[in-house]
Formats: sequence, structure tokens, C-alpha cells
Amino acid sequence: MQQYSGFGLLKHSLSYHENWQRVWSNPIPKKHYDVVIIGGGGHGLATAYYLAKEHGITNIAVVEKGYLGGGNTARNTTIIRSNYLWDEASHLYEHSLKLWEGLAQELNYNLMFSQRGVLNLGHSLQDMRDIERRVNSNRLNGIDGEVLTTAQVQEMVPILDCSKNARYPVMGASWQARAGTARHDAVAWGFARAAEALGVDLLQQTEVTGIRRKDGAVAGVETNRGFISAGKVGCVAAGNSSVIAKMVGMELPLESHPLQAMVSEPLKPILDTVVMSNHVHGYVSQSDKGDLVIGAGIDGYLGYGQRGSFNVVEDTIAAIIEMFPMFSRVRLNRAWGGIVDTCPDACPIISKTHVKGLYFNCGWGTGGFKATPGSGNIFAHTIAHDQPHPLAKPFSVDRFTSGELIDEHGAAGVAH
Amino acid sequence: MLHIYCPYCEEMREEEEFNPAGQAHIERPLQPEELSDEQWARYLFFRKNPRGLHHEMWVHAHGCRKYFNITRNTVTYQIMETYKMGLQPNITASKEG
Amino acid sequence: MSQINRIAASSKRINRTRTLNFTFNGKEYQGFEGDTVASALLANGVDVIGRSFKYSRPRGIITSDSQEPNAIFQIGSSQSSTIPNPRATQTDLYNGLTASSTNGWPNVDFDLMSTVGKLGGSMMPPGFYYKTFMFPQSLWMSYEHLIRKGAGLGASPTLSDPDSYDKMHQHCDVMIVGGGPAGLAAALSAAKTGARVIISDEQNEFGGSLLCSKQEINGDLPSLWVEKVMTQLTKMDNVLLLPRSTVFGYYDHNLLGINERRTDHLGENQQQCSRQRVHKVRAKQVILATGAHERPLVYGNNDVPGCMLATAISTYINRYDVVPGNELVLMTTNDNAYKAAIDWHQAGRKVVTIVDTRSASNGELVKRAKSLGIDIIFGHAVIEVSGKKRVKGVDIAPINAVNHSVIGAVKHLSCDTVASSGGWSPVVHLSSHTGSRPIWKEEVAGFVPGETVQKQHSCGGLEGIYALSKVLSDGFTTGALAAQAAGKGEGVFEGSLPLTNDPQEDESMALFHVPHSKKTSRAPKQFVDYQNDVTAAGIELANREGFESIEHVKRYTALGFGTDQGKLGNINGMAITAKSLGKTIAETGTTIFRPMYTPTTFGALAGADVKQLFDPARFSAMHKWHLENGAEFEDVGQWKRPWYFPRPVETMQESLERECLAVRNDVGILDASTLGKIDIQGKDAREFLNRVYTNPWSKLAVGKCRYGVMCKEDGMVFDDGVTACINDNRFLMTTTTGGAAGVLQWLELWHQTEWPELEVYFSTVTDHWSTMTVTGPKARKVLEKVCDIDVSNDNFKYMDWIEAKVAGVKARIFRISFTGELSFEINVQANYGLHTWKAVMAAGEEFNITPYGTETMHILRAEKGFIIVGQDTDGSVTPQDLDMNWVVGKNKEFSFLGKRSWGRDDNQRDDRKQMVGLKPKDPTFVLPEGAQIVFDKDQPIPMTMVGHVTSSYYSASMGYSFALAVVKGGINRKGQSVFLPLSNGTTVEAEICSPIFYDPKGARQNV
Amino acid sequence: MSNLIQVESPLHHAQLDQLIGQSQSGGIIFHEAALFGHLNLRGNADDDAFLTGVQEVLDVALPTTACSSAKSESAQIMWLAPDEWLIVVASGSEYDVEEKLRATLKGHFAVSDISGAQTLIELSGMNVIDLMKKSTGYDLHLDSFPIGKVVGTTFAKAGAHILRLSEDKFQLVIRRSFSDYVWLWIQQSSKEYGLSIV
Ligand SMILES: Cc1cc2nc3c(=O)[nH]c(=O)nc-3n(C[C@H](O)[C@H](O)[C@H](O)COP(=O)(O)OP(=O)(O)OC[C@H]3O[C@@H](n4cnc5c(N)ncnc54)[C@H](O)[C@@H]3O)c2cc1C
Ligand SMILES: NC(=O)c1ccc[n+]([C@@H]2O[C@H](COP(=O)([O-])OP(=O)(O)OC[C@H]3O[C@@H](n4cnc5c(N)ncnc54)[C@H](O)[C@@H]3O)[C@@H](O)[C@H]2O)c1
Ligand SMILES: Cc1cc2nc3c(=O)[nH]c(=O)nc-3n(C[C@H](O)[C@H](O)[C@H](O)COP(=O)(O)O)c2cc1C
Ligand SMILES: [Zn+2]
Repeated sequence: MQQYSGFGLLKHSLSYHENWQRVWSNPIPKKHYDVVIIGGGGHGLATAYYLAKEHGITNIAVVEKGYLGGGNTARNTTIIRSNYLWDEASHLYEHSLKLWEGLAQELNYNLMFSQRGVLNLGHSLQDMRDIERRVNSNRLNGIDGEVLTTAQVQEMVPILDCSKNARYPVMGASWQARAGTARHDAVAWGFARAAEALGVDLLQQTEVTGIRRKDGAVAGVETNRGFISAGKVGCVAAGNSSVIAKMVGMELPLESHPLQAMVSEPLKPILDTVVMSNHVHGYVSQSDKGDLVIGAGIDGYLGYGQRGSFNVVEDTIAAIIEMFPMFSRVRLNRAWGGIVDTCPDACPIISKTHVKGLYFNCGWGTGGFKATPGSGNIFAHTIAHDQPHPLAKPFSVDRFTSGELIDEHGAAGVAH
Repeated sequence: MLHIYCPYCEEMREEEEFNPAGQAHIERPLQPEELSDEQWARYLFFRKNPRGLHHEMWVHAHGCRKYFNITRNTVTYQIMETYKMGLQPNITASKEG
Repeated sequence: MSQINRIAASSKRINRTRTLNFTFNGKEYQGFEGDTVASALLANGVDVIGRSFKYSRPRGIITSDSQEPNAIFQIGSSQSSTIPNPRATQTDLYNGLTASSTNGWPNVDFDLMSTVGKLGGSMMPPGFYYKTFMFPQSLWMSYEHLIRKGAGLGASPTLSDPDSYDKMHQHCDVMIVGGGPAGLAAALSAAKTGARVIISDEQNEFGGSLLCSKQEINGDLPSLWVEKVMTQLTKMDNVLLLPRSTVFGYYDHNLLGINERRTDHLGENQQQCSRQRVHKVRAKQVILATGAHERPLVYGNNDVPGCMLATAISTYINRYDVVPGNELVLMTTNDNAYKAAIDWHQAGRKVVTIVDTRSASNGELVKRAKSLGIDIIFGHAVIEVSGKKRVKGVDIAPINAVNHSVIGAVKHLSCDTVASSGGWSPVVHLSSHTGSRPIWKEEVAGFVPGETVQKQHSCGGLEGIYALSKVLSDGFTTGALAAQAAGKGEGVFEGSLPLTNDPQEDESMALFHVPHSKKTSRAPKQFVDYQNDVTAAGIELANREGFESIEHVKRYTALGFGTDQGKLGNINGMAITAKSLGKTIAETGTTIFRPMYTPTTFGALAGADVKQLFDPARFSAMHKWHLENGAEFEDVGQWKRPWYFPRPVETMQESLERECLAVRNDVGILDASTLGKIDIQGKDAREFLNRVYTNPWSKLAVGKCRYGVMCKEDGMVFDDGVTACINDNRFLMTTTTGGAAGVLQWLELWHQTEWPELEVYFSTVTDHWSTMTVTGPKARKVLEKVCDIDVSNDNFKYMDWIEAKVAGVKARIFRISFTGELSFEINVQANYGLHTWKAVMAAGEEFNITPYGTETMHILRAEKGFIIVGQDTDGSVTPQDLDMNWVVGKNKEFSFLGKRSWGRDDNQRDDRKQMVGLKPKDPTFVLPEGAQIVFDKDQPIPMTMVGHVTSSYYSASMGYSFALAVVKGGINRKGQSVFLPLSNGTTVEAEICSPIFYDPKGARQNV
Repeated sequence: MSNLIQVESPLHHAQLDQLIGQSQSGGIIFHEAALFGHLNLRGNADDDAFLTGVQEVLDVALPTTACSSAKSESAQIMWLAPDEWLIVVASGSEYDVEEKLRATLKGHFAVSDISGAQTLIELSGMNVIDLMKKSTGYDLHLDSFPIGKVVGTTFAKAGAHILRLSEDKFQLVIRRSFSDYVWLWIQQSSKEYGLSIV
């Protein structure tokens, strides 16, 4: 793998940037791989990377029906935090956050992981109780967090309307300083580049159309480019997970909904932290390019169209103005949608299945970007050992049978 | 934003008047106690979630408060039919192709 | 004259009798009514209007419309009225307008950053950031801080918006987007059928391309035809005309979002009406007549001010009487662009030459140019521009477009303006919004709308139809067909088509990237997307590095990311990618066009749903009284509920203690009107209750009340409340305030979908009843004074309800208690709510009746161990976890909702979190709600947490603090100690106890 | 204690009585038809006995066509759903009517007094269509919304039943707890037209 650095850039500028290496190639699919990963999003690519790096399995293909990182990885508001409510979830996301903290160096790719901090606003007494509960739990789990008063919030974000005459006044917030954002595309590309360097085949424009089984075990995947035999298959297809599951006659406790996000025109720096509010339902951060990156809520209906309803955009923008009245004259540049695979308890499924050698990693819904390295890391372990990684254990699909749900709806509402 | 025909009000209305209510035709088991935990979980949580034709319930929350079913394509968002609670769809994935 | 580029009056659109003053970057200028900011700046000979984002190169105005990537300004005079990033080409001039560039420091003419840009430029290819600033991670935040300094175009206002916005819903048979010849023809033809028609255009007047055209229609100037059509349309009351109205989004099921700019052209502070209005149009049929955008050519230094689009030249001359230069070189791949040179020539300025990339053309416009004596060089291209702040000259050379090479000697020409035209790209944006992908049409060398499931038509330039006569006839035909599809007319246009002669045109050349004598990587910068400084070399580099999907190219280079969303550069960028990968453009495809078509004001999208109208605030009938009596309010759902009633100089804690003691010792009164109330009628009402509540209802007698708990099918508690038996066929159910709507829908769901055979009806009566809880040892004394019947314990027992008159008003009184005291819940028809409340207050005065709010109510109920769903429960709590087995029917026949789930493994665990009471070791210390609980206080982090505090208060009546909590296996741990490590670093100890602290026997409520 | 019983409509606090006549020239004319008797009636429209029973009490046939209304001397009836109607009667007579319905109807039906739960607002005037277009997504064209039709829909962010009384006059049924919101909304939305209270 060609090493990236400031010095390299200088060197290449002398040869007019004509000699940069390809970051990935377009290999012809091999007949057989030890592991086929379905889905070339951040999670799929991370899974392949960690399989190769930590488990010595390098005969791997990542099969992506479109372009790498073009699913929800391309569409999310990039919020990264680990201050989840329940122990199982917070350990999972904290594992991920720790990986984020060294990832740029590890991948030799600047993911622009910006630990600018995330505020979750509270607007009611119950919000504040929930925040208190979550932050206390985070601290005892070794995760940084603070409960801020309205005055502290105001000081941190002077442009936020903290006045008492707001329709839903800000009563305080939780603050995680290590939380922040990252450049979403770079995450996919960084993992892809590093995975390919370890020998992983990245098969783009390759759609899985069926899963072949033999004697109750997985035998490979049918694709639009022919059959690819595989020892193990890991499905990391986010919004399309149910479609893949159906290929082996399986249903999952998932619903795929449209989730929208949008950006304003670029503005001079004005907002240094990520501000989220479940109550008025909007969240916003400012990207390094200057646009306000804004997230909405899901549409209530199923949708595989990668677009949602206009009324959600209207409501979201109204919520942003409720929080930041001064943004009223700012203009919206673009809105788009993703397909999020939501689970009844707002937690992911990382699981073996009844088909031997077939594994699912899905259900990250509205909040899986932050988990990208962690998810790949523990899913790789799960596939390699045919045993759930200890952090993955509580997230087995069996919990829907036993009732052992990890209900993140409780205090998180939406888990961006 | 969808434009939905309410079979009770007998006309098209804006999506904002309705709430989606999930997959249609899920029948509550008559004897829940006789089901295994797996079967019960299936009823509670497991869904078809298809890419393509979907039979789903909506309720006309700001209109007549009635639940009804629609058949909708989850990719194009086209609504192919609307039918009252208790009826079966005319358009199904197998019939379509 | 200061407007050095303004020529003699010929356009009717410029009103020379109204001079408008404006400032740009602090300097004063004049323009005329009818100008845009762009045309006025060009009239004044302003060349540099900003700096580019990455390389900080001087930039000028390139276009005259929504494609403009450079002339992005900050407009407005104050911190509240300023608007970031409007396009000068789309901003009407008004008197007093102030504008400034958004990039350029210290000023656009002398820019320090440009030095940095030049030095850094060669080091900043696409992907630059990904390849550096990685070490050490801890420094990224500092790097980022510096990088962010250069971010952004305009600045956000820092004060609240003085303007208001609103929305309107519209419905029509045919919605036409675009008011060019195609759209106007379609509108006229559709409207003649009687169809309800809406036509909108983004520009300040209708006419589209005809506004800058001289091609005659019916023997007159095209603008005259536009005027006539407009006169007709204006007269028809089935037509709604929306000028200055951008269709920003085309959504599913033919919903269009339109932003009408109502006052922006009039100046700031026009507050007599909303500044902008969003129309939400639901159309039976949609006609897209959005025309085509001219494509610029990509050549060396093509961003030097003075490089413009050919149509922009024609537009400035014909529409605004502005010639933006003196000496023009036109580079074209087609006949049509010759119009720009002809217009220039006829405006009396010099056309240096026309550089035609084709080997020859004999089209009529070519002949006309020749006949005017304009020099034409075929087979050549402008390969490079010289000049920094203004074009000084061009290098032209013979080229071979097929193998992308310069094939002869380079010649230098002097000029100050370069117009270019690389052909036309149909404006397929809207048709793509609903998920349809555009398709490449070889014969028009452009993408046209692809297949769609919407009821949608397109016509004119959007279809790649450019000859005016064909555009018009296409418009008329499409209008009639769309009307017919909407059920109006016969589908044929009856009138006569306007007459127009299309000049015969020779074939155009498809050229997307002009070759240079040097390799692209070494040639001077050839800009594709100006706003993000995306160059042809950058795109090729991205391709070389493996970013081959056009979506990767977009994301790696930022092609199309700008505020013009690639209108100007996308197709060229895609074609360059295709070429460098050896693919066809059809194979490469486009990126996805999405809303907004052009940027849309947040305020407009929010409309009037801001401030107090952001979300409905709901009030009870007694609200006025609460206000007058100094209540502080708590938001509960959408309701504003009195939280507590502070007296002057009281702290909140003092108020609460006073209110609590009043209830415990005398009498208090609470407005409980917000509780959900559902009138359940029908002979199967009882059976229905049996199925939705966990407890049994078969034996509840008429006149009695009972508390009930509802679970979802997963077995978790989701609402609770008291239900009264009115008669055998009728029950009144109460729900939590926040749960009211949800519970009603829940009941309807089960009735309508699963148990329609049960004869039962539900009606909400939440708003019908005003409810006041009179509670405390003296409650009966108060009630006796205002009630017309005997309310003694003999006559009116605990958990009974009766009908009576209170203060002369018919009332239902429920003897239920949420405080543990003797309580009467008085319900009266809400129109009498305030009257009754006042009467009770008056009656209670002698007994120290004290109004109390939700907070006191919470304390009092917690002392009794009564739960609040949502506070003490969170969606993972069963009735058993709440130690409320008594509320679970053991012998109910029907397997009621939630029951089955309790049989699952997880529900059998004995270490489930269970509801208990906690007594802090320090009786004055109030545990924070949300504090986490551990058994072992000395364990290291991460600790094993076993529960948390859900409710916690100081009890004035008991004299110590107490809490409710959930603790693993807590029910069997009463008497044991637990620890609460707090956020301040201290750990406090508490003892697990029964959650019922006050009057455990329940004697007080029973008196 | 005074014997005078104060009765207050949901919009009482807006002190509309003091605003009446203050502005004559408004494009929007607002009137609260306060303090009527409101009854919610449920029943089976396919049951002839039910239909005739209701007609007997109310003197007018129950409107069974979707979104229709009917009127007699003493009552106005609005279709809310195939099995649900709103009956508006003179203030105070709701008790009588409810009693009569209970006495007359047999089988499965339900009547609820909801007189305190809601109020009627009448909107008319030159710009009433503009105001309505700002407030509801329902198509107001006479072809789709003829006189006498009643639709359950949204009014701004509140639910409402809207009955068209004439070409330029609408009657809204608004829930009590939302009435202040609706009043604020109408004031804001009528600003550019002028608002007259009658
Ligand atoms: C608008 C929006 C905002 C969000 N905001 C946040 C946020 O702020 N923070 C956060 O943490 N998370 C957020 N999320 C969630 C987050 O984006 C996802 O959880 C995460 O990106 C999922 O990553 P993934 O790799 O699993 O999925 P994806 O990136 O979607 O990758 C799945 C891939 O599988 C491919 N695929 C599917 N079917 C097939 C097939 N049959 N054959 C081959 N390939 C197939 C798809 O093409 C896709 O590329 C947001 C999501 C959206 C949509
Ligand atoms: N011969 C050629 O090469 C050539 C090429 C292109 C155009 N033309 C000329 O262009 C014309 C084509 O006519 P036409 O009517 O199809 O296009 P047009 O360009 O005349 O009109 C399109 C109109 O749509 C408006 N518009 C586009 N998107 C919009 C949106 N989202 N919201 C609101 N308004 C929007 C534009 O402001 C414009 O006024 C003909 O007159 C033809 O002569 C000729
Ligand atoms: C964090 C983030 C920031 C974005 N910023 C911009 C932007 O500044 N301009 C833009 O045009 N698109 C921006 N996009 C949106 C993309 O253009 C695109 O819409 C999105 O990745 C979804 O892909 P699709 O629209 O091709 O389906 C951004 C996307 C994300 C996730
Ligand atoms: Zn309906």
C-alpha cells in the first residue's frame, strides 16, 4: 500500500500527480473465497479488513451491488458517540469509539475524525431524568459524559436559543466531549484501501441475487456476475438485509424505512459542536466545508426508494429554526434519503443464523455509522470463530425469542 | 409525500392525515399460550419487509379514524390498491409477475 | 456615464427612468429597475466578483441564470436581514441593496489566500485531506480548526429573522414547470380545456429563453408573443400564474414544492406580507418544461473573469442592454451560439473571431455571421486564456476532438471576453427527484427524462427539442394531452400554431473537454465545476486512483457538490470521466439530482410553524386561572400543565413543601383535565377491557372504579389509569396525559383489526371534561359546601363514583386517590370548568385550599409508591417488575394483551430490575433522579450497575428524603444496602425498602 | 357563593366579544359559534332501525354518504366516519337529545356528549380561500368540496372537521385544547388580509 503523507503529496506534486497508485482495483471475481461479505458499506469493508488483519483470512471478497460506501455510509449525518443507555450497547459503541481514536493512523487515511463533542438537549423534566440516567450509566461504564445546565449549554453554543419563551425551552443537555463526526466517504475508502492491500477483492457492481446452500450450510452466492462459492458468508447489507434473508427463506425482526438528511449551503464557521434534540426532533452539525448537516426522523412507512416524504423535511427544518432561529434565512442546498433497517429495540443484530456459515450484521438503523469500526471488528471475530464476539453476544437474533431486548428506545428515542 | 385513498372517506387525502401501522394481515394467534417462544417471537417481531409489493395497514388518524390496507410498491412508492380491513388484496407479488 | 457597458435602450425590461443605487464590496454603483445584481455589476464593468474556494483565484460572472457558480454573494444590510449565498444572476436589484463577495480576504482584488492557493494549489489535488494531517491524531483538531477558518461561502445572520413565511396548499389538473415557449404553449393549451392549471417559473417574468431571443414569432419579437399569451392566461380564472417561483422539489404522487419569492425583489423589510411562500401543489398531471442549460466548454484558465457562456452574453445584451466587454472571442461546437456573436456585433462591439470546433458549418446563423463580416475559424478551439483579473487574450489551436489532441500551431489573439458553448443539457433535475434516472439520448447529446411512475409529461428543450417551432408545437400538444389525462378536453390543441422560421442549423459537435498541447495534468487548470475548483485534471486523477463510479468521482472531487449542484459542470465532468475510463457517457451515467433545484430558504420550508406555532400548545379550561395565579408550567406532551404555584419570594422547594403539606394536612386542588378520557360503550365493553387491561373487569359493579394497567404484546407496561363502570354497557377509561391519543388508537386498532365482532365503540371525551382533584383530610368539607348530595363515607365510598351537582353544575365525582388522601375527582363539562374551579376554591378558602401542580402531585404519589408510566417505567418493565402482581388477572379466560410474553425466558429471571423504595442513609439528601445503583461500591470501572433511581424527592410530611428505583431482584432485597456513585465523585448509600412510604395501610384515603 | 353559573367557551380567554366590530374591512371574517350542544353518535349505518330511530329523534335522515352533512330545524349532522356522526344542537338541548336517542335506539350504538370538548368556528370573507389554503391540504375547489360537504382533515397542526357552508364560508369543528393554537394560527395567517371578528 502506497503510504500517504504530507511529504508524499509534495513529491507527487512535482510529477503533476501523475503517479498516484490506484487505491483499489476492479478484480474479476474468483471462483471461490473463504469468506464473502455481502455489502460494501463501511461495516462490510471494516469486516473484511479486520478478518484479514486480525484473523489471517485474506481470501475474501466484498460484494457490492453499487459503488463502495454508496449505501447508508454515503448518506449519514456522521455523528459518532458512545453514550448509549444500556450496558450492552454502550460497551459496543465505546469499543468502536476507541477504535475511531486510532483509525486514521492505522488505515493511513485521514478520516477527519473530529472530536468536537456532541450535545443531546433535554426539553422536558423527563428528558432531563433520562439524560441524568444515561450519563450516570456512561460514567460508571467508563465512558465520558456530563450533564450540563441550560447556562452551560448556552455558553458552549451561544447561537442556540435557550430562552424561556421558546416553545420547548432547553432545560439542559448531555455532553460527550470525545464524540464528534467523521468524513463518511473517507471511512469507506480508508477501509477499502486497507482491505485491498491485505488481499481482499472488492467486487463493485456485483449484486447478490441468491444464496446457495448445501446440506444446510452456505455454499456461496449467486450474483449478476455468476456464482461465487464461499466457505462463509457475512451479510452486512443494512437496509437490504431482509431482502438477503429472504433468499434463505428467513424473516428478520427488521423494517426498512426512509431516513432523510440534508445540507445547507456552505456557511462561514458558526457551529463548533454537534447539537441533537430528540424532543423537537432535529440535529445539526457544521461540516468542514461549512454546510450545516441536518438529520431528520424516519418516515413511518417502509421504503426502499432512498428518498422520503417532504413533510419530514419541513418538520426537521422547523425544528432547526426552533433551536437556531437565526438560521431562518440560511438556505437548504440538498436533501436525500437512505434506507435504514430498524429493529424493534433500536439495537443491531449481530448473529449466526440457522444456516451454517451464514452470518448477519444488520439492524443498525439510524445509528450505525458510529459503530463502523467496532461492528466490523466484532463481526469479523464472530465469522472467524463461528462464535459471537463477547460484545456481540447480547445482540443475537435470539433475544427476540427470549425477550432479552436491549431497549434503546427508552432514553435515546432516535439513535443517531 | 404520499397521496392516499381512504376507502371509508372514499377519496384521496394527504399523507399527513394518516399514520402508517405496519405490515397488514398479521393475525393474532388465537391461543397464544400454545405457541412456542419462537412462534410467538415471529408474530411479535418478524416481518416480511419486502423490497417491492407490500401489503400494509394505515389509519386515517385525522379523518375517519379507520384502519385499512393498501398494496404499495416500496421502491417506487406507487400505491396499487386500497382495501378495507378484513378484505384480501387483489394484487400480490405472485399475481403481479 | 458610470455604467460603461450599458448600451442604448432596446430592452423593455430595463426601466431607465428608475435608477437604483447599490453597493458592492463597499463601493457604490447604479443600475436600473429590471436589472439583476449580476447585470448591474456587468453594466458597471465590474470584473472580479469573488475568489474561488480552494485556489482563491479571481472569479467573474459566467452565466445569467441558476447555473451561476461564482457570483455567490452576501446580500442585506443588517445582522438580521443578511442573506448568505444568493446568486447575483437570480437576485433582482432594488434601491439600497448591499452586496459583498463571500470569499476573498482582505478583499477580492487583493487576496492573501491566493498566494496560499498558488503555493498550495499544486499540492492540493482531490483527496488532499485524506492523505495528510494524520499524525498525530491529537493534532487533527488543531488542523481542522485552521481548515475550518477557510470554510464556507456566506455567513449566517446572527440575529433572528425579521421576516415571516407561509405556505399554501394548491391542487390542479395540470401543473406546468417552466414558463418558456414550451411551458407557455402547454399552459395555454391545457387551460383552454377548462383544466385547472398552475404554471410557475423561477425567473421574475415568464418567457424563458424567449426573453433573450430575437427569433420572430408571428412576425414580431418573441417578447410580444409572450405578452399576448400572458394576457390570455391572466384573464382565465382556472389558471394560477406563479412567477419568481422555483419548483425546488418534485415529490412522490405528483406533489411539487414551489418557493415563491414575494418580496425579495422589493428590498429588505417588506413586512406587509410573508417574504417567501411555499406552495405545495398536488397535481393530477405534471408537465415539465424546464428547458435546457447551455454547457460551457472546458479549456485552460477558463475561469478568468471575462469567460462566459454564450447564452449569457445574449441574455445580458438582449434582456438587460449590457454588453459585458469590448472584444469577444466565441468558441462554439454548434450553430446556435453564433447568436451571441451576432448580438455582440449588433450591439456595436467587436467580435474578434468565432472559433468553431467543427470542421465546417453552413447553417443559416453561420451565414448570417459571415455576412456581418465576422471572422470565423473552423476546426480550432480556444485552448488557453491569458489574463488574471480579466481575460487579456486567448491561445487558439487546431484540434482533433476524437483523439483529444492539438494538431497544429498555437496562435494568440487579444480579446477581453471569451464566450463558449458546448451544446445543451436538458434540465432533467426535477424529473429525477422521484427516483427516475435520466437516459442518454445520443441525437441530442444530452440526458433526457427517463421512465417514471409519476403522472408526468415533458416537452420542449427538456426533451432535447430546440427548434422554436417544434418547441411551440410540442408545448401545445403536451398541454392538451396532459389536460386530457386529467379528464379535461379531447387531447388535441385546436388553435393555430404561431408562425416562426427556425434557422436551418448544421450538426453540432459533442465536445466536453478541449484538448491542450500539454497533458491535462500539466496544462493550465481547466475548470469543470467552478465553485469547488474541480478541474479536468482532478477528475482524471480521481479516475486513475480508482474512483471510477461517477458517484465516487463526485465524492472524491466534489464535482456537483456546490450550490449550483453541478448545473454548469456535471455533464462535462461525467463525459470527462467516461472518456478517461474508455466508457460511453450512457454507461457512466449521471449522479443523482435531488431537491433542492435551487437552494431554498429554511424559513420558507418551515413556513408559519415557528415560535409559538412550532407545535400546538394545549390548554385546559382553567388555564387562565393558573396564569393569573402565578403558575410555573411544565410541558407534558403538547400540554402546558401547572408545575407548581410559587408565591412571591418562595424557592421552588419551599413552594413544593407548602403545597405538599397543604394536601397532607388540609386540602389541595389539582387540575387533572389533561388526563385522557375515553367513553367506551357497547355490550362487549367489559370483555374488551378484559382483553386490553391486565386485570379483570368482569365483576366491576356499576358505580365503581378500578385502576388498570395496559401492556403491549411484548408484555411491557405502556399505560395505566382508572376506569369507571358507568353502566353495564358503558365505561369511562382514563389514560395518562401523554398516552391519550396513543391509547385510543390502540383500542381502535384491536377492535377494527382483530375483534370487530365485539360490540363496542370508543369516543374520546378528554376535552369534554374538566377534571379537578380535591384532596386532603378537609376535602370532604370543601365538597360538602358545593355539592348537592351527601358525600359522606357511608354514601360515597372509596373507589365509587357518583353523579351530582357541584356549584350548580352537573358533575361526575370519582372517589379515587393518587395522593393517598381522601380525594374527590370532580369532572364537569369543560365549559363550566373554570366556574367550578373557582367555586371550589372559594369554598375551600377557609380550609386553606391550595392549588398544586404536577411536581407536588409527583411527590405525593411517590410517597404512596404509585408509579408514573414513562418516569418509573421505560418500555422494559412488566407489571411483575413493578411488584404489581395484584393487577394481573390470573383467571381471565382470554389471553389478554401482553400475557403470553411473560412466559418467555427473560421474564422468568429472578434478577430482573424490580420496583422498590430507597431510603438514603442521609435523610436530608435527595438522590438525583437517574442516579445509577451498584451493590459493590468498591469495584473498579466499568462497574456492574443493578438499577437506577426513577423518582426522588424530599418529603415534607415525612421529614426525610426517599426515592423509587428499579433494582435487580430488588423485591427480595428489602433491607439491604445499595450504593449510588454520583457524578460529583461521591458515593452515597441507601437502603432498599418498600416503595410505599406513606400510610402503607391506605387508611387515609378511606375515611 | 353566587348562584350565577359562568359558562365559558374554549375561546373565552381570547375575549372575542371585545374584538367584535373593531375591524370592519378584514378579508377574513371570524366568528366563534360558541356553546352549542355537541353529541358524538356511533352506530351501524346498515341497520334500518338505527337510521329510522335517529331520523325520528332528529327530524332528518342521518347522512350516510361519506363526507356529507344534513340539517334540520334543530340539528346539524356531520358524517365523521361510516359509523360515526357529530350532531350539533342548541346549547342545553344536548341532554334531551341524548336521552331521546337512548330511549329510541335499540341494539348496538353509542352516544357521547362532547359539548365541552369542542367549539365551532366560522370563517368567511373575501380571502377565506387563501386562509384555508394556508391551513389545510384538502382541495377547496367547489368540484371537490361542494357546499354541505364535511371533511375530517388537518387544520395547520390540529385536527379539524371542516364543513362548507357556502362558497366562501366554512365551519370548523375544533377541539377545546387546540382552540388557542388555532386562534393564534388564524390571527397570524390573516395578517395580510385583515381579520374582522363578528
Ligand atoms: C440519513 C441518515 C443519517 C444517519 N445518521 C447517522 C449518524 O449521524 N450517526 C450514525 O452513527 N449513524 C447514522 N446513520 C446510520 C448509518 O448510516 C448506518 O447505520 C451505517 O452507515 C450502516 O453501514 P453499513 O455499512 O451497514 O450499511 P451501508 O453503507 O448501507 O452498506 C450496505 C451495502 O450493502 C449493499 N447491498 C445491499 N444489498 C446488496 C446485494 N444484494 N448485493 C450486494 N450488495 C448489496 C448496498 O449497496 C450497500 O452499499 C444514518 C443513516 C441515514 C440514512
Ligand atoms: N437550438 C438550440 O440549440 C437551442 C438549445 C436550447 C434552447 N433553445 C431554445 O430554448 C427554448 C426551449 O424552450 P423551453 O420552453 O423548453 O425552455 P426555456 O429554457 O425557454 O424555458 C425553461 C424555463 O423553465 C424555468 N425553469 C427551469 N427549472 C425550473 C424550476 N425548477 N422551477 C421553476 N422554473 C424553472 C426556467 O427559468 C426557464 O424560464 C426554445 O426557445 C429554443 O429556441 C435552443
Ligand atoms: C455528511 C454529508 C455531507 C454532504 N454535503 C453535501 C454538500 O455539501 N453538497 C451536496 O451536494 N451534497 C452533499 N451531501 C449529499 C450527497 O450529495 C448525496 O446526496 C448523498 O451522499 C446521498 O447520495 P445520493 O444523493 O447520490 O443518493 C452530503 C452528504 C453527507 C452524508
Ligand atoms: Zn377516512
